[in-house]
Amino acid sequence: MSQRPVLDIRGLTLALPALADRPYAVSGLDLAIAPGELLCVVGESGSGKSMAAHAVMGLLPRAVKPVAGQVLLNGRDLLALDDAAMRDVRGREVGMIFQEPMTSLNPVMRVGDQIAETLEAHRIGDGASRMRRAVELMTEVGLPDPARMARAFPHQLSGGQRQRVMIAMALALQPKLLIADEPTTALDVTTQAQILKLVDALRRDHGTAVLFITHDFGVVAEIADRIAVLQHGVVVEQGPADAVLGDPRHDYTRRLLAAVPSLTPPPPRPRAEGEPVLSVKGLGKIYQRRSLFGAGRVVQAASDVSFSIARGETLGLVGESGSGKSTVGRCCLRLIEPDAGEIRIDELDITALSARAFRPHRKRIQMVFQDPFASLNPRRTVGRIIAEGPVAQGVEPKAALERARELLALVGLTPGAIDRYPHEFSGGQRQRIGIARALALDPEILVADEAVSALDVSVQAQILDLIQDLKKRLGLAILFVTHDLRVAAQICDRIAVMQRGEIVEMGDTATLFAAPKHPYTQQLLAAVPGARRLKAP
Amino acid sequence: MGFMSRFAANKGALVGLVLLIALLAFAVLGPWLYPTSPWRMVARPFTAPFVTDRFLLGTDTLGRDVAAGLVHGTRISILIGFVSTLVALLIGVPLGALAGYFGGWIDDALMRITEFFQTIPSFALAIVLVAVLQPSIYSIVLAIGIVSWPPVARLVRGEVLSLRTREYVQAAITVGQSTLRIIFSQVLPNTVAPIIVMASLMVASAILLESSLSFLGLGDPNLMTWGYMVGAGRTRLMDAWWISFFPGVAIFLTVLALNLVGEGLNDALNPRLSRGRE
Amino acid sequence: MGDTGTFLMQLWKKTASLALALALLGSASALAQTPKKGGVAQVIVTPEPPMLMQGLNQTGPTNMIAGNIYESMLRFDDKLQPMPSLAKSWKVSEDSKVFTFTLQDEVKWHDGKPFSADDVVFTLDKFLREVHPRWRPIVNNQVEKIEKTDDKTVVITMKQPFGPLLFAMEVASAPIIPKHLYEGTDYKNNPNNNTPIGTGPFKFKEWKKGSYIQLVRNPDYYLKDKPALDEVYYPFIPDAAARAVAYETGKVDVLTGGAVDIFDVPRLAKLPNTCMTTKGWEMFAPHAWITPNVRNGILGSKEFRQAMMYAIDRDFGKDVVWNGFGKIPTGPISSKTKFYSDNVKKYSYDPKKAKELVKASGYKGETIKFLGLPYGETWTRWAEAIKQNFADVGINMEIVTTDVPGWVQKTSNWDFDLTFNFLYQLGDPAIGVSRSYVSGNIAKGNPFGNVGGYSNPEADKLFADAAVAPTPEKRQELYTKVQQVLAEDLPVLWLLELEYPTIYRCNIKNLVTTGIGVNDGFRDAWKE
Amino acid sequence: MGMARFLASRLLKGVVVLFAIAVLNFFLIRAAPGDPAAVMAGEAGAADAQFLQQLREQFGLDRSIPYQLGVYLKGYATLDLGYSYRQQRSVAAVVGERLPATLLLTGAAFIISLALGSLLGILAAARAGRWSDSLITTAALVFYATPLFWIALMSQIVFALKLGWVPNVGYETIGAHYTGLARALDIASHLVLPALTLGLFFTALYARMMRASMLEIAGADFIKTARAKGLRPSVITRRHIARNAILPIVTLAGLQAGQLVGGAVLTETVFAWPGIGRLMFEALVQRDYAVLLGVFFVCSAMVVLFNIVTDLVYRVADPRIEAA
Repeated sequence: MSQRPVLDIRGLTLALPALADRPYAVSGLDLAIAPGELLCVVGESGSGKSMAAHAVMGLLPRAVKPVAGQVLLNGRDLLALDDAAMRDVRGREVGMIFQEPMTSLNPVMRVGDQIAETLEAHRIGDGASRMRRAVELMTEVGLPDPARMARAFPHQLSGGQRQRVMIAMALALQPKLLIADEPTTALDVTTQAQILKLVDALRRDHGTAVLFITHDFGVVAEIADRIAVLQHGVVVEQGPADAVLGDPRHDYTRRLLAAVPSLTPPPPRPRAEGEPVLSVKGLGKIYQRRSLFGAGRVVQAASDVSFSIARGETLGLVGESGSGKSTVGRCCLRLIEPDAGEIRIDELDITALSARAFRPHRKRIQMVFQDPFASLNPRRTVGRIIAEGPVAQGVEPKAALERARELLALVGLTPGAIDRYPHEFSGGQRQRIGIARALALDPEILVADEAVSALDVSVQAQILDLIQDLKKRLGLAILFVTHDLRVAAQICDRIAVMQRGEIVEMGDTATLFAAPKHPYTQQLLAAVPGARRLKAP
Repeated sequence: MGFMSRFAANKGALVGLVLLIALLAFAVLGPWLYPTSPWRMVARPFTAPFVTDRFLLGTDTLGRDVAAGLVHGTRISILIGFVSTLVALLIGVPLGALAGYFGGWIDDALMRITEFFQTIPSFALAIVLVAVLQPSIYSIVLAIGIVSWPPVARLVRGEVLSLRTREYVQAAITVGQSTLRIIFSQVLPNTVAPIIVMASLMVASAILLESSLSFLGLGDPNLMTWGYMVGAGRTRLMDAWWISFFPGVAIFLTVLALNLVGEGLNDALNPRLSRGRE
Repeated sequence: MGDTGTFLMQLWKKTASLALALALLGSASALAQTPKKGGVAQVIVTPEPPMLMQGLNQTGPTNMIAGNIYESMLRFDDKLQPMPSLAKSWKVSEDSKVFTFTLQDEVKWHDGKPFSADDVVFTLDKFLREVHPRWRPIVNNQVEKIEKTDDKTVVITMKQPFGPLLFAMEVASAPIIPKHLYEGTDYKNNPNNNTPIGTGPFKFKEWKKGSYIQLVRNPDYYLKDKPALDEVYYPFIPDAAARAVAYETGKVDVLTGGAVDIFDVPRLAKLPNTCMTTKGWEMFAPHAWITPNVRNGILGSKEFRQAMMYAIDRDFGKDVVWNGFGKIPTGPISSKTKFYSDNVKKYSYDPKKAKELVKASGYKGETIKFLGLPYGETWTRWAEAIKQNFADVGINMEIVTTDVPGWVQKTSNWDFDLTFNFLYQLGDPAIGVSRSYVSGNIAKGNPFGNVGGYSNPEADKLFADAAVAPTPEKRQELYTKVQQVLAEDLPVLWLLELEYPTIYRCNIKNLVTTGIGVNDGFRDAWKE
Repeated sequence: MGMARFLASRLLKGVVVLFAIAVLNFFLIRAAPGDPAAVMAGEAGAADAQFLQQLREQFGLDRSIPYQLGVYLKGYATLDLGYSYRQQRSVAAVVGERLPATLLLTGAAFIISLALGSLLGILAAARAGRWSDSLITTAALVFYATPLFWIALMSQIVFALKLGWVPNVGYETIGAHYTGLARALDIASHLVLPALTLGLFFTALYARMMRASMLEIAGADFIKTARAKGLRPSVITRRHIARNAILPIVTLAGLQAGQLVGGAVLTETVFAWPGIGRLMFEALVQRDYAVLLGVFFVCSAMVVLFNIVTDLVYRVADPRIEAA
């Protein structure tokens, strides 16, 4: 390290409250960041990476206490500062941006005022000059029409714009250190690319040191100068980005890297060109806000969407948030009633059936949901959750429970899990339960709606393997809805790209990735982080 | 942390629970402690409290034992509190669940009705209902139930509205469960926690409401309730304070206990506070 | 806490009794003084009256206030002897058939118009005949004609001897109203009803609904030195406890009968400069009883009614529930009313005898519903006490409560088993007593008729004869007989001759001087 | 939705609700036993069939129920609240005379409770876990749990009788005939006890809610943002936490402000306050249908009105509403 580090964390140990699952959030943490350097702290959920960042800022939850070590900012130990001195450090010497741009801004305060507030907190300038500075900052972070936008409230901004506001706020006093805690996780891939670019540019322009917390190796590969890999509160590997990515030393790092899906699709698998089992024709869905007087706002969530899937085939439906991909997925199960078009399972037009008449046919098409926490009823045992479907379709409860045992084994869980409640399982295990539930009805079609998006990368890889395996064994047709192009590349046979309710491009995965035709597809692919440095495993 | 330990971590809630258990004990053991009717005129009127052992809390205007009235009143007040809350729940929960689950015009219609009942000043409505139906324990319970269900309906509707979009409810739809079954097995069980919290506070308000009605002379004339005792003794506050003081304290303690327990339940059951985030 | 409380209370009692002694000293020396002009009185009347037009409304509160605005032919002293009012003098013919009233000179209505015999004839013959439920039966059944012989003389001729007529000349029964404002109008919707115009010592000034009524001195009153007070205010305070506090804080000067809880009276009476009297109710002599609905099963049994009478501890009712006020009655006629006799069957508290009679009556334990009287806490307490009395002898009674309209509805439609009632005697049994017992008065719609349904031809005849008997001796004989019959039969269970204490500041003099007390008391009252 | 359109839609809804309430009230009140004629007869201490018949004719009670309902609704459609035969005045006059007192009482109670309640809630939340928090929360709980009429009686005895600080009952000093400032002060002194009594419960309620709301908002992400800026805790509490925490209180307070008008029955009775709560109770006991219906209508109209005002305030206070 050539220069004296801006931030130098030495032997930091954070104690967790007595009832937590481990004694320390982080222990013996050593990190250092030089001016203008970007250090990525990467780890899976629960690794303690966020706690470390909060400790620097002095924003630890009350229950978490630093018990050993130092946090030296330009040589001064922040842990030794009193409240007032620490307050002065915040905003002035260290800026911070958070994961959720939706909730990280005060909803009832104009964004200009919120930026100016950083200046006010450190008694810089007067009202007018602060406002001028806020507008300047907004210009600098690339917000359009900053003078007008300064008067806007957070809800009037898009997610990316809000994150830019957060950055403007954090950089208002040109702090020497910027802490970014998963700043792009909640953003779409194209927006993420822009924000990453912005962070990169700013630290180059101002020589700001950046502590960047993330779980996403794509992002790491895109932006990091150096990398620290955190596992269970301990740094297992630390070094220059190229070294860690190219030649991981620690087993855990290797495993993590191996789990990151490659953007290069595997060679096309041979598959039977059978009759399509699910065919969608001219599907349309319009969301309209009802109001007493006249029409409200209209959102075209799906417009003239057509595709079909054959047995044993996986069709990926990719797009950014609001593209309508989830709407289309849910329309196929009539969780959302489409306004136009038809959906056929084999020859059966399910849109023509009444809700009651469709019920017996529901077993043919099943769904795996995104959120492993929200998709299982917390008040029912795993066995009942899985058996519910067969019971509803007329199977004897006893037989259904027996079958549930087999299914649990099929998805890689012990049959003993049957009497336990969902909260006793980890996220990955829950997703397996969710899959078991979907399979309980022996469906022909599976709709997977962002089925692996909420999972840590290593778990994600396992679930993807499971889905692949099941597809092969059971000959399922899968509609795989995802925003993650890496995942799509690995699992889908064909891919349909959606934008603003329409399919803009559809084709074989390999072809589409190799030679995207539509500009939007090109834009999406270009925005995937880490393409440069992350090689196929 | 489990439910019990979270509840126990709240000192106020524990105090409330102890109080409540004591009250319930009084309610259960009442007839054993004071086997004769609390309406019996057993001693000289206006016997001061803490003077004789037999009438620890003194006697009232007619020479009735205040302590006996208090103990028997516990049963009635608690009974009225719980039953009228039950009535409110029986009206409010199904309405709220239907409105929240089905949405659309059903929601609109049911919410208009709820709004309608919220627009009539509730205490005034309770008074009129009791006057119309003539004061009796049934009319009082019904009146309290009728004026207190709208918040229940709103709460349940809100909960159901958010639960309806939960993925496990969607999952239940996709496996073909019937709507009624989904409401009863997937949705309602998950609204139990906030309903319990609200109900505990409603029992408290019902007891207060009953005492206010009794105070206005709209109580059941054959039942010894705390509100009746306060109302009957209020003109003698100056020289026979104990007649209405003790029942007043009883109301206060009960309402306090229920509120403390309600808060404790809220803390212990509220998933927002207990679900940790990284 | 108990100790401190007791100590404070003792201290309080001592102070109060000392003050009372001082007050008594002061009032003794005041007797000889002459009335002093000026001053304001604040008088609690409860509840707020519906209106002040006394010809159209005779509720208690209306009478208490409007009796100082309107006047009638006669006033009555506390022995119920007639005194001049608008009639300067009067003459009753030997056979009690012709009544001649000579009017006061120089009486003016509050609007300045002169008062004359025309007003009296209009009021008695036209106005009250149409609207007054008590005057109507008298004028329709007994009166032959009402005529003016000159501007200052009115003659009423009866169809048969009817001595009680004089008692009907009391202000609530026959207030004289101005002909020039009411003749030819729709009486009940006459706009003047809201701004009453009378001849009385006080004029109506203002009525802030929900707050107070203000009366001011009538400067043109025909008695030149009266009234003494400048203003009388009637503040309305709906809560009994708050009324007591208002008196204690000195906000008000007079608590009329029923204004405070009867339990609170002794304490208030002990306050400094406070006087208390139970006089001023002689004309009304309110008589309280339980009406059994004799149509309903066991209640038709005389034994059972007697059993109830023995079971009720009436002394407890008087001494505890009514705090010692009142007198235990022996029969239908109050001891304060003419033609009272105590030579009747007596009932003392005797649970043993009651139990025997209950058994003898064939009572099977059926629940008897007692319709409470919605006129305040005391009645509720009384019902509770009686319920216990009944429980002691094995009678199951359940209390049913309702509000005033509910009570009137149920009572007048005979929808009850037992209910309280109390009626004014109005000076003469022919006016105020017989109405509750004669079978001719069994008709739905009237809560003050014979609602229990008691029917005895012997009693009917005795009441009818007694009303028109030519001499007082003859009347007494007949009334004694009917009291004996009723005391045996118990058509109702007489509980108490009610007494309503009036509490007032001792420096208000001459407040209660007549048989209707504060109702017309401010003509003569003055403030020291 | 634009403001004007929003208002129009809310007013229309309000009118529909009021109309429905008017019909319900009509039948509810008719279901009560007895009628105004019976009351008058009962009060007069004498009655006969002719007397009752006269009264019923006078009150229009001899007409058929549908006819009476028609007359009533027709009147309401033209904002004519009818005529009280008992009081011999129009209902509008009867209610209008009482309304100012109630608005004064409830307005004062409302302002006291909202201001004091939120303030105490903020204080308690800012000092969460410390003794001042315990003191405030305990006091709030005590007042929340104590029956209102009990406080009313006690306050009369303590502050009016024993200490003699303020008058115990009434709206003004009767017979004093003050004018101008003296009258205002006189009314204010009479207002103290009832307004505090009525306000105390709501103060407690708002304090509790405000505290809870504050603590919830304190856990929001944007509070972390504010802390990361280096803002002082007091500024964070005031500008970020309290500003957001007050929003649910505003909604609730608005809902209750309307209810207060009709809910002051007890307070008005115990303090002899000449408002419409008491008028309602009296009219009920007298079966003065027209007045009772009028009071109910006015109270419901108040609720509707306050709800609209609340929504308007909310739209101003919370910029998110416009978009949602």
